[in-house]
Amino acid sequence: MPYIPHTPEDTARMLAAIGLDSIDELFDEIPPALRAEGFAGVPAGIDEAAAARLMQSRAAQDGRSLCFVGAGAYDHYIPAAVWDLAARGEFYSAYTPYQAEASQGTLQLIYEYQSMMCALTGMEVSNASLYDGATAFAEACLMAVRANRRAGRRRILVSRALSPVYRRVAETIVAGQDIELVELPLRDGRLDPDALPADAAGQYAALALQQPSYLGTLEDVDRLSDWAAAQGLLLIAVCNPLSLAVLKPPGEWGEAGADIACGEGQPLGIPLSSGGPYFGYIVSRERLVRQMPGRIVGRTVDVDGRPGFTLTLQAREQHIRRSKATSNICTNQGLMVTAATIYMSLLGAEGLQRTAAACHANTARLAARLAALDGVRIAFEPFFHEVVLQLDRPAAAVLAGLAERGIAAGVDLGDSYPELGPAILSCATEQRSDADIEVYAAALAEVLDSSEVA
Amino acid sequence: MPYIPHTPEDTARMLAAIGLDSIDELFDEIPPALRAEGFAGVPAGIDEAAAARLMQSRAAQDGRSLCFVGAGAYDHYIPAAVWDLAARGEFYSAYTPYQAEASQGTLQLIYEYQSMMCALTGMEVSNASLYDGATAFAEACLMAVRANRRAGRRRILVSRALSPVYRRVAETIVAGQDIELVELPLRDGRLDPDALPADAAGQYAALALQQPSYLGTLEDVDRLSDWAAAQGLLLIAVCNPLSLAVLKPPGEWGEAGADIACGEGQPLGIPLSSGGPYFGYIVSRERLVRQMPGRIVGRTVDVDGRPGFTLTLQAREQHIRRSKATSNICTNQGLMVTAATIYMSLLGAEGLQRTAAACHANTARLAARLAALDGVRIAFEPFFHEVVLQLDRPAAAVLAGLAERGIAAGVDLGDSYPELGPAILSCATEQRSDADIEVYAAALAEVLDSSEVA
Amino acid sequence: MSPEMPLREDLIFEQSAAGRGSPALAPASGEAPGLPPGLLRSVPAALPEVSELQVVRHYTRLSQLNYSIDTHFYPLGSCTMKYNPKVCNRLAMLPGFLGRHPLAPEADGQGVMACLYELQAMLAAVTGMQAFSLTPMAGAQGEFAGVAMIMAYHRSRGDHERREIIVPDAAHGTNPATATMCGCSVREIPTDADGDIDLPALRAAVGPQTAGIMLTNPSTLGVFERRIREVADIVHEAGGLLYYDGANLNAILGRALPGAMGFDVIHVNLHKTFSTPHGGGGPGSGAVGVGRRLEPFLPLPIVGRENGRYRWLGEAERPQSIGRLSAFMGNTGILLRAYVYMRLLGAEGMRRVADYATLNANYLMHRLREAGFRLAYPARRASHEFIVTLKDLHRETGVTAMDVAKALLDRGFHAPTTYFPLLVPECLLIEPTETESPETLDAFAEALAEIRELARSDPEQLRRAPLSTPVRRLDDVRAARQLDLAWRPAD
Amino acid sequence: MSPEMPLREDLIFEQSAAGRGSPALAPASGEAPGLPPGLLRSVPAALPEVSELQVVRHYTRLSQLNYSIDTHFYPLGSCTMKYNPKVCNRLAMLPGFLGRHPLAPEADGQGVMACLYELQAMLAAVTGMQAFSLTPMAGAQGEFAGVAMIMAYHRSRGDHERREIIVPDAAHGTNPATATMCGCSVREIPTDADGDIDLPALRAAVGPQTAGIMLTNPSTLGVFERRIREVADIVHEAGGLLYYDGANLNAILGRALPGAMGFDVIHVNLHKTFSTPHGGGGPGSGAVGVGRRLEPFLPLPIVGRENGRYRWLGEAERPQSIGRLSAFMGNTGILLRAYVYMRLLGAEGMRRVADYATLNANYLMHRLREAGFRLAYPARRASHEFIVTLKDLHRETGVTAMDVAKALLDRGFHAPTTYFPLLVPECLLIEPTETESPETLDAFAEALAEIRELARSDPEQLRRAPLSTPVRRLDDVRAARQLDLAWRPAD
Ligand SMILES: Cc1ncc(COP(=O)(O)O)c(C=O)c1O
Ligand SMILES: Cc1ncc(COP(=O)(O)O)c(C=O)c1O
Repeated sequence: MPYIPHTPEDTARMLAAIGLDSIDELFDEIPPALRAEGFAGVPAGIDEAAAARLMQSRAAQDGRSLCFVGAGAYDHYIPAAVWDLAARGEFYSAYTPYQAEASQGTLQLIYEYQSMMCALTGMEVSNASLYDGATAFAEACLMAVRANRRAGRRRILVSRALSPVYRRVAETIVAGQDIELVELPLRDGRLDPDALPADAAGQYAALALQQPSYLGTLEDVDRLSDWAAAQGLLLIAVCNPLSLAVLKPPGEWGEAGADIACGEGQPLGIPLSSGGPYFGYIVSRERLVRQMPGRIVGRTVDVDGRPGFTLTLQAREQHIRRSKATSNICTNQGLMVTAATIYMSLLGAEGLQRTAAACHANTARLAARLAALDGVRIAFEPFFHEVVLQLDRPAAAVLAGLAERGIAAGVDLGDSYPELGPAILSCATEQRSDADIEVYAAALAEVLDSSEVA
Repeated sequence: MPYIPHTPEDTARMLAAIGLDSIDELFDEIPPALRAEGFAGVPAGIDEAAAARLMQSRAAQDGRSLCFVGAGAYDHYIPAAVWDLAARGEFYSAYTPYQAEASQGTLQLIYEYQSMMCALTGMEVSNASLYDGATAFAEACLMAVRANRRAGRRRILVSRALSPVYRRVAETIVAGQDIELVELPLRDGRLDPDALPADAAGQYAALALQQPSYLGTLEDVDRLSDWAAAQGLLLIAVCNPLSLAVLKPPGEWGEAGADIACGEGQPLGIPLSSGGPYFGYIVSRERLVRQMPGRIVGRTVDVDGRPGFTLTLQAREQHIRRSKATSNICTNQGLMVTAATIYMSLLGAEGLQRTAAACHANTARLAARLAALDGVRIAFEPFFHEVVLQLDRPAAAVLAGLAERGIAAGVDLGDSYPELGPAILSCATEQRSDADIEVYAAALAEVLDSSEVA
Repeated sequence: MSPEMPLREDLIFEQSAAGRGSPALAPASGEAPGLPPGLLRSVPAALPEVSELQVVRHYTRLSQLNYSIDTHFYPLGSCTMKYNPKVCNRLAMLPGFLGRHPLAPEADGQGVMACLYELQAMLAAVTGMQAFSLTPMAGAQGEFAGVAMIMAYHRSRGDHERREIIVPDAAHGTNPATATMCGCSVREIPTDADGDIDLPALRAAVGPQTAGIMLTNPSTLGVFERRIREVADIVHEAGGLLYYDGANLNAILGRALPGAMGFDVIHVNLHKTFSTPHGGGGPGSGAVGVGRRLEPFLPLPIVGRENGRYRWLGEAERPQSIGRLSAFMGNTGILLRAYVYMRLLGAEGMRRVADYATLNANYLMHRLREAGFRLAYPARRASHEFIVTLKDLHRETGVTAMDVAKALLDRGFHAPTTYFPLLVPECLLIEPTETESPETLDAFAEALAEIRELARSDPEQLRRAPLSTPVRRLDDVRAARQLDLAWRPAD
Repeated sequence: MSPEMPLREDLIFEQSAAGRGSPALAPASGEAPGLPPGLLRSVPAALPEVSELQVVRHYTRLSQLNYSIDTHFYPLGSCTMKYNPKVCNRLAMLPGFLGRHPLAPEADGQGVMACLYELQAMLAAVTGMQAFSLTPMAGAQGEFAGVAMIMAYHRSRGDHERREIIVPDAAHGTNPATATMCGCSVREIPTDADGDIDLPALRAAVGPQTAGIMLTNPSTLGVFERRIREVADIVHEAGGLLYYDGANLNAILGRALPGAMGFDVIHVNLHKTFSTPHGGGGPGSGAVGVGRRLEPFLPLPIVGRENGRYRWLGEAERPQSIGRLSAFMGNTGILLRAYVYMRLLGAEGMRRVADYATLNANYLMHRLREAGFRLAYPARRASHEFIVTLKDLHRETGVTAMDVAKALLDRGFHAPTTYFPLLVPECLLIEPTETESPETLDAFAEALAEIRELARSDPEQLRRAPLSTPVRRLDDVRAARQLDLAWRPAD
């Protein structure tokens, strides 16, 4: 039987020991009316070779286009060692490290991860991961509101340049708790400083920014950070962790730095994988650690005085604090953190910096090359590694034309940013060669020339 | 520097410790005339991502055809667990287990491998592998001659149905030692019993047979084994180990059984991999163990009386016996043995039996389907999982036509067996579906109908 | 390893040397001209600078410090630590799936979408629900989706006063925590001596404030809630809905359908019942299924099918949805693993899961009862797990469930879940799963029996356990008081 | 692990239960009608019947009993245990390469053949030879090919009396064993006190019977043969040819070309210098290179190129070849790994290999000299390896090289090569390789220094080593006398 080791003799011996005649009797506490036998709608089992053939034929249909999409997930090269190590059975098939003595591998790794995230962001404490960047942002909002509990502030100012899908997810998650996200408008693709509410103090729990923004632009983080501090608002920074190898870390924004930073960990060695699993990171100032959601690992000593690692501050968590926990999160994205930790160890600060810089340079090259075409202009500069391209005709049709030519050219901004007119968001990571950029440009020229699009 | 951990400070510190000014000085014992600087003809290094792109583009050109080739290497399904485990760094990056206490993993695994090969072949001792099936056959010939040393017999009778390439390789290897392979002719694709020399006794060291033969046919192994025993010849059996899940093991042939069995281990979980690495197995009767080439693992006890494993009978080997060793082999095919041991554990006797039986059944279906075409006939029956198809026109042109249609249809037997006329050897493993067989049949019909081939 | 050679591994930071690193792993140039200098980082992040060999050796060694399914029996109750077939991992990581950007054109993702579409249908079939959304990324997020849907349903009917969620006292912590996250208040109800819900208490608890109830069945007490239909009737009659926490689905797969018990919404932990790996803490997947009433509220996106093509259904098609729970569509790679697992087992194989999970649990329970252990619910059948209480042993010897757990580590077994559910004192919640052989169960039972003997003869020895692990018992108090949560470079 | 829990794992056979097994892994039916009953197996082979989980757990645990590069420093002299980059493995196992049958049409293998063609050229460049054949499957088979070519060359000139191969007394065992396999007799010549070949002895040895000489340079004594050109002249003038055993190529890569030293034929251990993994004993590759004289005799097949297409060259194109050494073309997958490695390093990276392998060896030699160890060739530079002799220590304390080796295991290091080369008493042949950090070398030197102290203060303790390994010292005599080479089912 697939993955069940029992021989008929085993089964008989075990039933006899229990004193039963059949396996059916094991279920005699289920009321007869509720007993089911098998499933309609589930096919018969197949052998491993057949499953391999099936999945190979499915996978062969996917992922063939040349990728210039970013918008929160990025096509970076992942060194072979990352997943060779992360996929080792001892990491892969372990549970959450509740028994610390039997889980020092996972625990030390998480401690190293926390250390790396603190180093990258310039903050003091990190948890062991959240589900993804969007839920990390939602948790950051909840954390900010909890930190303002006594002040009773349940509204958060959010830049319109912060990922629209992050904002939507956060709204889904915080809605039940009557927390409101208040959008701040943009000018030139960045938060409009003139639109900052003069009376923010006392009204809002936090200001949330994304750097680089969803639109690839760079916010004036020092100034915005100082403004938030002056108004008594916490500052929530949403950052692509890879970009922090080049950009100023949120811990150093303005005079005081951000209070909470969070974002999507996928750029750190996680495959695109059609959307997940990725992982959310969240870091904060030490004074906020008791509001932190999720697991945290601490270093301590054992009875012999030797250093060791263990889950700590568990009184924040659902299995102890139940309805008063900082979050309901239990299972997180551990294996992804394993991969990210290995990735960061392999690349180091310099490797990350070079990767990030190459993404920036490639996107700059892409933008310049495309903007040379009639009907294409760069909307905002400077940008980090994503660029908004405004078009002189409907973006959806252009993207469709490019898709037919094997190019995943970017995201249509029409739904989220209608004010930009027809516009797409494109990205060229370090994986895109000059030849790839040329393919994109030639295809775009062809699409724009053709009668396919009005 | 790729894979070299030294920082400039490390290098300086180390040189200073040694008392040198530069790395160049480390090489001052090399006569100046011999010193070289760099290499012409070697390109500059590339980063890992570039290497991945290069190799992906190379691999994308390969292995796309539908495989009906056998002839010594077979397209079997390999369960995912096999290589997940075999590729673990602790197996993958260890050396030959000279330090037994630090290599119990590899040593116990080899002991298990030896046990499995003995079980499969019905013999008593196995070594830890040879390079491949062909060299294993060569070593078996040398072993037989050594076992006959006192009798001075240096000639071996070999069936013409034994793989032509094995015979060629063996000739290359035994040639220097003035050993001669004497070919025995065939009748109906099998060794012709009437052609067995009446005066073999005292003239030859051994008789060598392949079962199933290179041509897929089945020899009358009991009778041939008894004949060899009666003549005082050793019997060398070359067997596909997978077939032994179904066929009578060489240890049980005739009254006495074979003396040495050997062959290609690739069917036991080793990928086709464009030709290698595979591994050769060799097993024998216990009385011949001191003539066995290569490494052997034995079970013993440690100083505390606990069981443990170690390399044994090393006095046969080159590192001890030097010019008098049983073979020059040192590095063997350890990792392949690791995979094969895991493969056999996963499938068990029943899984191997079912796989072998499915190969037979598929090849029978293939043969019947193809023989229904005009101009195609099955040369010999019964066959195991390879079949000789005789054609009414040149085989090379037919194979080329099939290749153009994406089918690797088999091997042209013209060079090795001109007496068969235009003929090919085809194989359908358990991996070939009925639909695959239909594709082959339809393409063959098309090729035979077309004007491509005379 | 020997006492001189503790199985200890320096932090990767402690192995760092400035200027080391693996340049083959990144592009050659690090120029990023055109970025405003004021926005740049001034000092490189203090990440380790180590060679690839150092990285490989370090994380290989760290991995060896773990207990895991692949190395140890891991009978962690409520966690379903069964074998994760290697092939599921392999096939979910095929290049076409792995390299695809989630926002690439749909035409470029028909393969993965076909798998997800079929997975939605198979999950509906095995739970008896109407429709599924795969987007929740773990059980707790599935719970969130479920309670949010319950709330959205009441709201859609103008029923704004229903803001209370009932949970049994034995419930997993995520249940009450989830209710809070959804803005609900939580009411706990007691369990009776046999582990069933106290029906009078439930009747007393329901009312116009009742949004719903969250249950697992079998419950976290390891027993099947026999009067589940009555529970459903009481809650439904009061206007509330029933949430099924599917963490224990392994116990009844193919034997009973939550949909038939009267549940309105369910989450399924694919990382439990459908054998996707736990990864040392995740990722998982908490796919949610609903009956017809709640279907409009399912979280997005969902895979739809039209004219033989698959496509994502979003806000346009499902305007009443509670919304999105992730930036893309959840843990796709985990979903693919579960899909392969379900296809491998098929209907017949899946039915056997509950059969043998239950057989193993009842057999092990029997062995432990024979060995003198006290069961929390001795009159009941075990489901796929069961509870031993060490209350008596503790009273007699001072040995705690924690001591026993640590002593098991010394004997090559991972410990069961301890101190959960909270209402059973000194408890061990033991879940062997169907993938373990009877030999392993026997060895585990013998180890526990031996430990029990030792508790009587030499309790001090147990209090010192574990002795054979890379570290011995850790100072948790110090960990929480003298926070050391990140390595920092010495100034 | 603790004394109660020896790191011991039952044989997989001992975990077997009749009727268990992994049916998902094989086709459903086992019918093979049409095979003559008399030729069939009557009793199934006694293979283990175990579940997939049992297999995974067993071999995962077994793997953990090994020392390996990925877990330990492994300074095994003559073996070049350097880091094997993971990416080489990954890229050599791409599906197009892995799934291709070796006899599939050439059009279906242009990718792999392009790699092999370029590898032939790169190996020729780094050795200074004319042409390469990649088919030998390990160093020893490369040696066989080399000596067979030498013999074929002499034969082709009618020179049938040249049947003697000269080897230095320090030669690796494969050298004389190979000569015998090729039907040659072996003459050993001595080494002088500085580790160089005794030239007068060589002059006396050569003659009309001389087929050739087999040398490594640097030699297995860890020193560079300084008078190699004179050696070459002596042998060539006597009508013999020179064989270069490339096992030590790591020492001179980019610093000196064997071709320039006067060698006629060379084998290269790709599993040493070019970092393909050793796999617990193999597979390797012993590609052979030749000067122009021997090119016609290269073993087959070889990759050729015509009009931009690659094709196999065989007997038709190379009628004088010594023939074939494998059924197909050798260890292709290993060749691909070496190819990727060479491309990653490039000319510059490869030059650094010898630089840092040599630096590490000389640094470690220096540290050990400082710690009081006696070097076998104290007046010489180390090449990529060097020899410590414990002759004095042994005399003083009774402690042997074996004892020291085992004590190193207890300290988390694999032992160096011991008792080879045979002419240096109580020797340790130490090869750190370029991929190890100075910190590791320092730690190793300190461990050895500590062991040396212990040899004086408490030699008994060293004779008991190792203590921390899964087993302690094994009874080799019993292993050879009471042969137990295979598990057999109890009758
Ligand atoms: C009964 C029960 N409910 C819910 C959960 C939460 O699931 P997850 O950890 O996937 O969020 C768990 C997990 O341990 C559980 O056991
Ligand atoms: C000097 C020397 N020559 C030859 C060989 C043989 O190489 P292989 O083991 O690849 O056959 C070795 C291997 O250890 C060696 O060290």
